[in-house]
Amino acid sequence: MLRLNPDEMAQRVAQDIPDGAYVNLGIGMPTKVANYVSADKQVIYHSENGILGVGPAPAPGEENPNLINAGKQYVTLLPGGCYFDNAESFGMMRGGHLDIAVLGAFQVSSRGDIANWATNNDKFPPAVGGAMDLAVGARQLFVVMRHTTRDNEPKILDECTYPLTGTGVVRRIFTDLAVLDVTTDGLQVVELFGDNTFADVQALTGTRLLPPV
Amino acid sequence: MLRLNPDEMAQRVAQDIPDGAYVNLGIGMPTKVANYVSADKQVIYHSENGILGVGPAPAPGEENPNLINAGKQYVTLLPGGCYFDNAESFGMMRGGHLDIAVLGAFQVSSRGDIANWATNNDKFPPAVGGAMDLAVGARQLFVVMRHTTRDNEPKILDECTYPLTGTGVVRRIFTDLAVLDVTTDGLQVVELFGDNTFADVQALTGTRLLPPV
Amino acid sequence: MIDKQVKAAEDAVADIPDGATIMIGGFGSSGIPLQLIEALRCHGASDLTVISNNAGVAEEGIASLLRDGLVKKIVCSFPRSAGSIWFEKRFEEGSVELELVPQGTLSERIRIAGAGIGGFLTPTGYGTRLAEGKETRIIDGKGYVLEMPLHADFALVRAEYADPWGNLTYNTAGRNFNPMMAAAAKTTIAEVGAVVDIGELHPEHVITPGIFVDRVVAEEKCDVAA
Amino acid sequence: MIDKQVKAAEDAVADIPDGATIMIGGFGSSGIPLQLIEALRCHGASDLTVISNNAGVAEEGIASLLRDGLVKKIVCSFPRSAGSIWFEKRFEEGSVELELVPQGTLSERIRIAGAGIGGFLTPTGYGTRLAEGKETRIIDGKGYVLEMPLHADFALVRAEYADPWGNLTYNTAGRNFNPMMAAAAKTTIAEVGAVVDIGELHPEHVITPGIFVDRVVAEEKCDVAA
Repeated sequence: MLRLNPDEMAQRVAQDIPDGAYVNLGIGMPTKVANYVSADKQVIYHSENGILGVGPAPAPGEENPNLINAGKQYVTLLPGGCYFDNAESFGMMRGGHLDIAVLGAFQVSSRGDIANWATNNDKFPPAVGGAMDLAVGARQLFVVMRHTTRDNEPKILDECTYPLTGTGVVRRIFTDLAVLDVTTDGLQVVELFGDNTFADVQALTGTRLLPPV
Repeated sequence: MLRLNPDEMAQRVAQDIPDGAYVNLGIGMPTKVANYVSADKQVIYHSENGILGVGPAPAPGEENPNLINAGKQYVTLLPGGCYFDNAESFGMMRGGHLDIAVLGAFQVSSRGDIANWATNNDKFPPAVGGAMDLAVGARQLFVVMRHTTRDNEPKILDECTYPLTGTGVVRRIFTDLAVLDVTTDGLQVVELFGDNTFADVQALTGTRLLPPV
Repeated sequence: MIDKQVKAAEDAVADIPDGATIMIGGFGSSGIPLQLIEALRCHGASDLTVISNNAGVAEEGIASLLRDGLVKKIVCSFPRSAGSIWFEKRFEEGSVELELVPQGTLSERIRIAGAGIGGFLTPTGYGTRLAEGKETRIIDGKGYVLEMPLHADFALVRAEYADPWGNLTYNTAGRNFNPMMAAAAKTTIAEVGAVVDIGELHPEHVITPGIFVDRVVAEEKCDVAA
Repeated sequence: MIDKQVKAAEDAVADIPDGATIMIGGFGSSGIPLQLIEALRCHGASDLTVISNNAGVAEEGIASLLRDGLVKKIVCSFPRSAGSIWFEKRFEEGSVELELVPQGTLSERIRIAGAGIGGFLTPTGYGTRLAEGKETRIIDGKGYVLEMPLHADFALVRAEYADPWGNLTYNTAGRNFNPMMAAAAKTTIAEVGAVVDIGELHPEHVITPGIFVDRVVAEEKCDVAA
């Protein structure tokens, strides 16, 4: 089976980011997506702490400790970008002004529920950040994650077993095996990577999938 | 009886504006108060449309049609003043950040209800503006108005007969006859102008007053 | 490249249909998109619901829409000013419906629409006629009224400067309702004094981020014969 | 003349009592009033409730308050970051209570406290564990959670420039929670890079109007031996 590596997954997500889109990239693998959006597209990146028009990392020595992204990495601002407070930043999300948010996830359900902020391990102190606001707010929510856990347990399930981040919000799932859309009929496979077969992918999934049309 | 004229009433209100206060002056007679605040006090005036630090009228020919106060008069901005949007302006009011608001009124009740936005004449189209927000928001609400109508009907009553602007919000009433405080025991006369007697003022009032202590 | 500029006001408003709900920025004479309103009037969309702080005076702005019979309903805090003759006439004859909203409730209802909030509790208006029929509750002894968001199909706003991404700055108190309205409408059209190049607006000084703005029209500096 | 400047951070925080609720601005390393926090730590007020987006990392900022055992409860969206050792230790041993709030709900709860709003309906968190025990309702088929204001006794904020009236501007993304917190506390103390004369901040560029700020402390530019 072909399993994309994280960079290849980010590259696949980047294909679905349209020119002119306002996009929020979650912490971790989603942040890599920006590296693969083709140069002929102009995409405006939002950072939840209060930035539109996030640019690349600064040159060494040029860092401003105030100018960081949601993942606490130093960033720059593109010409045309601007700053605002956190309440306005989350108003942008909740108000449906972002075209796309890309999040990682522990689990996604067949109805588009997402679990990405807590496991069932209560010893680990919880943290939620902006995940729940992004989940409900963006016009389209993309999830990018491995299709299974490292132990090959499915992460795409009838019902999430981890605490939910949002219910019925995921639009498209990009895994290392395939691309799936959440539809009213269920999870629709829209693309299989390499020679991966529908049966291969179904076998690693915890809910019934609809084959590519 | 001594009846103050509107400028004298404004002058009396101005005595009760402390140094350093943030103050909103309503449209009409309250606006005159600024003319009588003594020059040794620094008072910061708020205008509901989105100004802090309202200054005097501009010199002829210097008017900016965008720079107006709530009464739609041309104004200027003092050094140290700033602009903000209407939602933030009303957040300042409702959030209790203004020390004093001064409003005119048709009627005030013994419990501090105020009626100043509509009469019972339904043919006259209504308008409310910021009156209700100012009524609930300022830390202290001062009312400045004639003690009676032009027909000598009382405007200070057991209950307002006109539609209410806010309930239990007035702190002090400045009329052309006297100054009255709203207390939990009722309306307390705190000052009688000139030779006006308590009996004179009580006779022109539609609710029982408490005599000066 | 992202460029939200539209050459003519008439093109910017051409897709506004009959029956649309339209927010119009401004307070008194300040911060009103007069050229967009005039283009809308010429375009002739009717049965409009207009959300604005005032209802226009003399023959200008919203007053001209009322005069031409294009307005079905107005949501407003202060419709009656010296010279608001067309509002008064249409109101008296019963041809325009009025929803009167306290000013701070109006701006916050618009703000929450843009921010994806489903309602808010305000002390303003509690115990008054303007709270009649609305849900209320007492919290810590203080009365509150539940107020709901005001959304719109289009917002017509007025700003001082824009860049091609639609970032906006304002002129003094001309800011008023414009930033909230820009965020609360499906399509926001900004009339501006001038358009500057990308990067010319300082990122700390932008008041309305371009994400809220769909079309930018530079003001016509001189009168053009119709 | 109105002049809100206080010379030393230690004087600015001297009246913060045990048991106070304190908002502290900042996001990650950005826009944190580090010198005010250090003054608060030395002042030694305990049993504090801290409202902040993060819980500090290493030995700095809020982490130092947690280390010294001054914090009873923290209201926070993202307490756990790389290096948040003191939060993790105090949480595991059960000596600090955590109220976890989604970030946008946190900033809006702070905002409405400053704006005199009694509550708001947000779709964020609906159907999740963080809405358990909260009032919910469905509007037009969408679920909402009723969230209440977060007030504070004191706010410690960080800005770039102030004038003597307390008007503030910020440095890039250092703005974050600071403007909402400035408005939501009974007493707001601003640590700033520098204080400029009245009139030097452009009135269109002021982000936090001085009405929200009670005390201004200019940053100590060089380290002073204790």
